[in-house]
Amino acid sequence: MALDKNGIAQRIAQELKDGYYVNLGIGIPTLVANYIPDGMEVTLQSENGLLGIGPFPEKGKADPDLINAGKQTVTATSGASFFDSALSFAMIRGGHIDLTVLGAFEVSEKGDIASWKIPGKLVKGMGGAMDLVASAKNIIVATTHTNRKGESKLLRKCTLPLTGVACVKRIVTDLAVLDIVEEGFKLIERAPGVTVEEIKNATEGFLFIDGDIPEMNI
Amino acid sequence: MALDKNGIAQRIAQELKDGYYVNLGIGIPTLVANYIPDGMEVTLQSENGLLGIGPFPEKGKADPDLINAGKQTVTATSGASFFDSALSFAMIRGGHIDLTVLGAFEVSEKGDIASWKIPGKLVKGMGGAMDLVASAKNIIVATTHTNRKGESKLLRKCTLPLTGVACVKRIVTDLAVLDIVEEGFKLIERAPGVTVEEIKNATEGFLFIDGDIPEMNI
Amino acid sequence: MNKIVKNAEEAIIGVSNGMTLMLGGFGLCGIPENSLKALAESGIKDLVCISNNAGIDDFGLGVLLRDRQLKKMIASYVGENKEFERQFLSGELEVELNPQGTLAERIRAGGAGIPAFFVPAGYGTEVAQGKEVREFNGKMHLLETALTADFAFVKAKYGDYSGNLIYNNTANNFNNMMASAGKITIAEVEELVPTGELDPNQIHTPGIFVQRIFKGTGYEKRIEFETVR
Amino acid sequence: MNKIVKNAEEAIIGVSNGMTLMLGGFGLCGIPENSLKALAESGIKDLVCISNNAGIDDFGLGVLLRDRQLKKMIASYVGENKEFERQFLSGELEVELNPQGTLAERIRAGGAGIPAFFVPAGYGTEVAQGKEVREFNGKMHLLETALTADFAFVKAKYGDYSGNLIYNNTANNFNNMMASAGKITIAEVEELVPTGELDPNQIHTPGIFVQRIFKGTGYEKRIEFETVR
Repeated sequence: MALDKNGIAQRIAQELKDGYYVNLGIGIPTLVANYIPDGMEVTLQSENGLLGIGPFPEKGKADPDLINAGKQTVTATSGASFFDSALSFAMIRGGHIDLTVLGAFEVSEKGDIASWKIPGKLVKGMGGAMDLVASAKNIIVATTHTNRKGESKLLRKCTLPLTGVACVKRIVTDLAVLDIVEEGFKLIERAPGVTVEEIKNATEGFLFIDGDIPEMNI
Repeated sequence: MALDKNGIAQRIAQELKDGYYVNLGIGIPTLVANYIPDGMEVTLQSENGLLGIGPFPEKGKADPDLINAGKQTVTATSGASFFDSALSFAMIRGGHIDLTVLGAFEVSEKGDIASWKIPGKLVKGMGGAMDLVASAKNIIVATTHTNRKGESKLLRKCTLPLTGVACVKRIVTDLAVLDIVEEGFKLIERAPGVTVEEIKNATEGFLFIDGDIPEMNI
Repeated sequence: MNKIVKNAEEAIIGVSNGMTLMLGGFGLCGIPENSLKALAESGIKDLVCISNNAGIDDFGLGVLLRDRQLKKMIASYVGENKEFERQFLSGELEVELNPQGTLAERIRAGGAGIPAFFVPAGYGTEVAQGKEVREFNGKMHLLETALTADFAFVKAKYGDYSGNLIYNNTANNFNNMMASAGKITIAEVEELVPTGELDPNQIHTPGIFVQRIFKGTGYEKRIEFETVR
Repeated sequence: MNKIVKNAEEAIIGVSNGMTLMLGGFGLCGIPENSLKALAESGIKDLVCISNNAGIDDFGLGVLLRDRQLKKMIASYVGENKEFERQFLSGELEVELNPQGTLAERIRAGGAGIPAFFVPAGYGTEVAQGKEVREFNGKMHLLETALTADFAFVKAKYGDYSGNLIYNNTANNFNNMMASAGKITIAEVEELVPTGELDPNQIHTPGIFVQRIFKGTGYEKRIEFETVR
């Protein structure tokens, strides 16, 4: 069965390692924070100037001077630090973030990503997404495999304006885990109960299948 | 009579204005701090990361973590701030320093300055001098008019390796105050008792004399 | 040398039609509320505003937008604002979108006297249009240029009479760099203390960058998305 | 994730012949004394050292110099050191002199992922040799490139278990940028406190930049020119 948003987040959390500094985008990526294994030290960076995002505040305790990049009120962990946007993006651009997780409208088999603009619709701006995808050491896209119309989001070529080129390393969808390799989308894992055939049908780009594909362990 | 070092510093202090941020080089320029008029607020910047240099410490109170760019122990004024070298040179390069005073081996009539290297002698390095002369809004050179051999330091062209080109605005020597103008060294003031003829003889570059030249008021 | 002005009305003296302004803040966090209000009341128009965001419809930069005081916005994210959308789509408002880190760095560069620098962000996207591309270490980069402003407006938690500033939590964001990039920088602070009361090791923005300072009043500090446990 | 190491000997594990190191400090102010001593005792050689200065004959970087551990120095001012002079003049030591602000910015750029940038310093001088020149705003500029290091050694007053650092007075200088530009950054601190004890608004170097940290011992903090009233 296809995963829900939380399932995708849960699977992505398996990519975390002790000591990682991680930037989580808005939407599904934010949910990854809920699945950090106990005892593992993962520090979350917020590009508006916070290293060490804590849980949302208790009711009545929201601090207007303490928000995340999605403009939600948050708290800071013990050991957090605050800084200006130039230093925040120095961390990002300088490759100091171990893992970036973000959403996407489309991903191409070359690892291109489109995530910020749909022609004809309102342009909101790219925010920090272009900086993140251009510089992160490891980029995982968290997305549904198809859009609301049932069309694949994993394409031969992106049709929408790009956020970055040849940058995505891994994609975790409701149906599968896939890596970008020379051949295209390499199928790594299937969601529990989802068949390779179903994944093939939902993938417009070239799906590279090498041997038996295990089910996700979630 | 030719001015001594303190006289040069005293004359340069007349260039200060209330609210100025000033960087003073090593040697004669450092002495300018002793002649800041009472009641005038002048903030001294030290390129190793201090805005607000105070007096030298009292005996026994020197702090090894508090030095100026000449590596001398200093104090910090009330209202001082400490920062890293990148921000310090952001202040300098960004044109936030109102006045830079530094010494020189040679100055040319085009405003070029040589101050850091004498071929055949030990190379110590340029430190912050090249950054300062390339970016300061207003640069005054404090120097003796001639070197120990009696040769002019105000030349048609510099003979030593340059620190910067076309950057010096004004020169205060033991004999005169001169501005760099299109024609060359424009004589602005004479040291008390020094004649135009004496200044002419001590200046190898083109000396531009326009009307009567007043004596310095010191 | 007195940097203290009485209030925002006095602080904005000299701002005139067609000028380029920088405005600190991320979303509504750390915005110079008092200065924004004074600018809105001033009626000054044809402004070019450099700000990461554009406020919301009835608060922050959104008010200047509503009253058609802006000619152009340089920003990275402008959602959350319907009037912005309308003016943008109708062509009344010129908009230049920058990757957020590039925007931050362009402002820092403006303050630091660095006219241009290379970054990887935006390569291969529409942001790259018209920009010089160069490869470094096997990776493509774009040449980006510095930004400065006639006036920069920033907001800090603490300030002293010499213009030294300390920000609070994530309300620092774009304020620190913008303070360095304004020909005239105006700081409004929640607490204005005599020179000497702030620890020199804790200053975020040294006073050299600040030309005018005042104690702001009536801070609303609106929250865009109050999220609780 | 434990970043704490016992001492300088443990901290320098992995440093090997021929590597590029950054060493914080200005003169003898804020230098990583413990790490420098361990490097001197290690006998590791052919090092490329990026440091504003070169220490004095019997202290700081001067000791590594004396023992011929350095192949190349990238610095801005190297006076105060007779052995440096000898090795430089004899050609044993390669030296690249940079304007101090350019050196600081190249290191910051290394940490911030900016491969190259333009500055006015050095135009028309021998520093400009071989560098691209370009005019911006009527002024000539040089293209300068980023610096990074295999290991960066920095010294702070306070540090916590997460690697957050706070410097003291002018002992910050090159340390803050260098912390960001090392593939592995080693911080030695005078006081090492549990995570959570430092104010998050006062951190100079966020822990993300620091891979190893230890409490240094026996700080001499020599003064080069003790000057009193």
